Amino acid sequence: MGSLTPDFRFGNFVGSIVWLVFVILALVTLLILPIIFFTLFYIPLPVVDGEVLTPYLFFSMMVDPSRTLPIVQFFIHTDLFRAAIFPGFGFAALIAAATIFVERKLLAKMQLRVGPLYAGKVEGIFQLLADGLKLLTKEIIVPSGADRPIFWLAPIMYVSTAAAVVALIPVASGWVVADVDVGLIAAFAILAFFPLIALLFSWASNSKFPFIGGLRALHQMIAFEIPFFLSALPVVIMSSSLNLSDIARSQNIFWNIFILPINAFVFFISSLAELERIPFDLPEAESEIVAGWLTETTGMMYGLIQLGSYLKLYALAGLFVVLFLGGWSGPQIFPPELIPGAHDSNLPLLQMIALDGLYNPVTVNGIFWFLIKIIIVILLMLIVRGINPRIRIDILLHTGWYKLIVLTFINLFVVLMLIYGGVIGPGGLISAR
Amino acid sequence: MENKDNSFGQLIDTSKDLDNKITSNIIKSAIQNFNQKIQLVYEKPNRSKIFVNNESLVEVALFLRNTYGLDHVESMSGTDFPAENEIEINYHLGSYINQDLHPYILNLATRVDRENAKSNSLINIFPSVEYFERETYEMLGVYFVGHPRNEPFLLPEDWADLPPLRKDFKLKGR
Amino acid sequence: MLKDLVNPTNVNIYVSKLSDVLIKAVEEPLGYAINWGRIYSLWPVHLETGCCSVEFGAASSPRYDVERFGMLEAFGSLRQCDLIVVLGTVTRKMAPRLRMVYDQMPEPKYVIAMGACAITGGLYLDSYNVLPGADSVVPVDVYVPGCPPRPETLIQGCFLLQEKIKRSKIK
Amino acid sequence: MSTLDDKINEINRLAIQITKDNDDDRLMNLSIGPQHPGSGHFRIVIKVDGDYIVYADPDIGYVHRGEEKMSEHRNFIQNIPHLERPVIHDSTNIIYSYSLAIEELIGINPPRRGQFVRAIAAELDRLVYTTYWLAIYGIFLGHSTMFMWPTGDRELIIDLLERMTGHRVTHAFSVPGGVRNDIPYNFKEKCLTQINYFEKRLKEYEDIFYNNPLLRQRTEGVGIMNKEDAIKLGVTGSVLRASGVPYDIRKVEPYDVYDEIDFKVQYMKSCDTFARAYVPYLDMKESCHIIRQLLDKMPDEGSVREKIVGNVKAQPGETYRRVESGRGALGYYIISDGSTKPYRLKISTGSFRNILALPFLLVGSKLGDMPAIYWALNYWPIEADR
Repeated sequence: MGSLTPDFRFGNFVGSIVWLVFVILALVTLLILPIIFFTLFYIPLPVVDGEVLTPYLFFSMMVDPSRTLPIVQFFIHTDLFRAAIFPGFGFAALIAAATIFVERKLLAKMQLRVGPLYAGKVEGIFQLLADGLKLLTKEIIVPSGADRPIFWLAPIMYVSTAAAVVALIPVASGWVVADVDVGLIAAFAILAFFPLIALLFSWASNSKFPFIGGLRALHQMIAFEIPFFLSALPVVIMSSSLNLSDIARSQNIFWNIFILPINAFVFFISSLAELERIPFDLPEAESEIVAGWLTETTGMMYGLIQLGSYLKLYALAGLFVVLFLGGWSGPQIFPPELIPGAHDSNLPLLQMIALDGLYNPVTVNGIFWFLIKIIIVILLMLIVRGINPRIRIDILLHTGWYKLIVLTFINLFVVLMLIYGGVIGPGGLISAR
Repeated sequence: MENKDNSFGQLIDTSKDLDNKITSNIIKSAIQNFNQKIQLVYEKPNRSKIFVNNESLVEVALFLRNTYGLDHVESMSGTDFPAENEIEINYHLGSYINQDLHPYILNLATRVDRENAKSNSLINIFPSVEYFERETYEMLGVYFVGHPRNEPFLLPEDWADLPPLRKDFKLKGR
Repeated sequence: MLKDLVNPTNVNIYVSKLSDVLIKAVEEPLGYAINWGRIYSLWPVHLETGCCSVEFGAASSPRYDVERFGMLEAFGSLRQCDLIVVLGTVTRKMAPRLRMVYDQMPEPKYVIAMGACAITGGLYLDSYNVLPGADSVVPVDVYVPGCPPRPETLIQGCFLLQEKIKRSKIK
Repeated sequence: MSTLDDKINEINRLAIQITKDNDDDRLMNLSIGPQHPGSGHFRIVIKVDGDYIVYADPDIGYVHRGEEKMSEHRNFIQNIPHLERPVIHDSTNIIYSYSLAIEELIGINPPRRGQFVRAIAAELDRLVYTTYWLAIYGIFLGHSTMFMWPTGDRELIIDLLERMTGHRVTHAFSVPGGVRNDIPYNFKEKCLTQINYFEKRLKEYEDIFYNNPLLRQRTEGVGIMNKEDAIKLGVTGSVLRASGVPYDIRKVEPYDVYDEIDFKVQYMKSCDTFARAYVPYLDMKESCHIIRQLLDKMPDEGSVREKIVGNVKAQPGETYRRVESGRGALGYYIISDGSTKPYRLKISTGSFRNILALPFLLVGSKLGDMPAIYWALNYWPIEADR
């Protein structure tokens, strides 16, 4: 256990932080600043707008809104920002973290409990942070006989694959990391990687229960991938595009769920199966095969895989919204300007507060409606966990192969009839284009 | 063996009449069928105990099952009697098939030698006796001939002491 | 003068002093933060050794709800757990398994001995198959007395363990 | 579907083969337990061929504490606390049959009011046990809400018992000669309120759990043990009644005041896992009904205990008494040599008899059915190990 410190107080914690800040300040003033200034003597400074960019000028530029807002605007339109922060990884990870917390709280409320309460003063909102900190510092055990490279790589692969799916989801018009023309196919193709990673990891960990879990994941994938594709097929026929942004745009008159309710249901069920959530969490079925393919994961490996699976949850919910709930479409409720008249005024501070030039009402509106819809879909996915038991593998396969595929075909034929009848589709009576 | 005076088999409640005639019929017919081999020890309402020679244990059990439908074993235990150098084995037989015998339990007792404890297994007659016999094997060291698995069950796999329910196995501090 | 100060030995000393200062500066806040994370995230192993498991189950029932403190009930694999609650009697058949489970868990790991049987053997002091306490098999951090302990007592034991983790240094 | 005898032979053949280390490479050996979320305090060694279980062998004894040997060294009253430990959440019932046996050996009869109080405590304990069982069944099938709801409602009944006896679970309430103390003031009204509330909740359990189509799919037609097999294997309690044998010791051999109570023996004829999971639920309903009658018919005053001296001597002889516990018949076979301690005490528990059915049900079923079949056997490992 190590030696005991005399006492633990919050004051000590603050004191240690103050000490850290003091050390950093001392280092900066004594070492880093002199080094910077010595180097500045010898390096020629760049010229911006006819002036030499001295450190002083740099800082003065940072507080001038007419200069900073374009920089920010330029920055948020870079690919790096999109991939790392807003419609990409950071945003999705934030939603994933919120989902984990909401799931625990929601389940607790359904079960007449309170759920996490004491980590973080308000309703345990820092529970996830506590779990993360603990998992970061846990020992990582590699089983003997494990295939080490794959064993170490698989969690990282899992997260990055999940992030790749996230990159395809358009959040608002033009706000998507990768706006590819075959977005739907790409999403399905990348989603099919997850069971393979599960199987690889379970094979690499050289243990029996993970192996059974990995095989189950593969079975589940094969049974549910086909209804998954087929349920999205009528959507493609109706919008005559595979681009996810185009699919979302084509629904501005009516949402696809009104014409394809059965397919939406099948898609929902299949995405639950893809996500390995109750009632389809067979690869991780605790009472049967310990923790399934996660049995040998330790510490942050487990944390990464959990993060990846919740990223996947966000991505599939986003796919559902884009395919069936009209993406970001919704009534315009945001005003044209945050503060009316800010654009024409000469006050830089007012422009700064009103985010002039940065604020786009259509985009913000789209993001708002997208978020509302995705939260509803995620909550639906969470509630299923509270009221259902786990099902058995053969029932699951039977459901996938026999029932869901047939259901998708029913709705497909309805859509084809409507299209040949000239009711919907390109050039139909009610059509987006 | 069967002529021995059994001090533990006295009648406790002799005043009551037997409310169920079938039970006394069982005893009577069993004794008629296997004269000299079966000995009635006591007969109480809904309970009775018969003592059987170890050699004829299997045929008596078979007779009881086939004739009266005593089809399962409620309990089975062994008792160590170091003074008489014998181990008594009791099968408590009950019936699910025969409605009239539902409350009735027949204690089928037999005795084996303590040094060379070996008895015939009843597993082919009552499959429900399997775990009870395994338990008796390790707890009292009675080997059951015909039982497929005479091996440790409740005790640790590396148990190397005396069987614990024998009277000469002493607990610490007792 | 300068040459005396700047020789390889002295530079080594300066660098190590500097790193000491840095480590001291970083270690404490990080240590507090990690300890805080550990005390609110104790996941117990599903290993039932005796009859106190009933009260352990009751401790995660809606009335007591140990998830308030970040403890998860019925967790899957022992590889992700930090806590063994020895739920009662440790028999001679269970003792090697208990040790095996303890050895397989990743560091840091803690042990709570719950119930009189896990502390001293309890009622089964003279039994031939019961060990006199779990501490002969695994190192125990907190003892929770009672036969069986009420769920409140178990929660208090968890508080004691949290107190102990708070005061321990990060390796 | 092979017959039971074939199965027995097959399992025994495989058992011998496995002990000889004649392993088949096609099969995978799995050890479920003792550290496994789907096992309690015991281990099942299973062999799977793909998803099908071809061999199962329960390995029990992880909580074997030698109660039978220990009780030979304690007198009849001292034996009560440690004999109730095997099933601490059904502790009145396991002491009930011990009390009956000792009463027969000593030759006393508890007063009438004491018999009623004892029966009330036993029925409340049956509710406590069965709700816990149901909770674990929920978590075994991945239904976490079904774990939380029964454990939450269980606390209310535990509150009643705590008011009555003084401890949450290990009451040591029933003693030879009656019960330890009288019921507290205003107990009757409280109990009736609680039972009324509990019956409402039972309806909700049925809605969320038993009527769930996924649960029906998982349990119906799984692990079929027909009437003949059940009788042959000598199972007891809810497992037997789910196979269509209406055998309840409270009915067939009424002890204390159960012959004055009007109740039905709950049984089902579908013989599958769903029936085994549903019969304890029906039992809970029936128990509520019984408690109402017991409260109604209980004499208002009178003593509850016939006092016996602490070191009472029994008459030499032997007895076998049994009661219907939450898991089935629970019998005590006690031999007394006339001293103050039992010469030999044997506990025949329902769990020990029901676990025999586990290999026969598991062999041929799927790995995913393992938790459903296992816990529907109404098995409590500590009671089997003693």
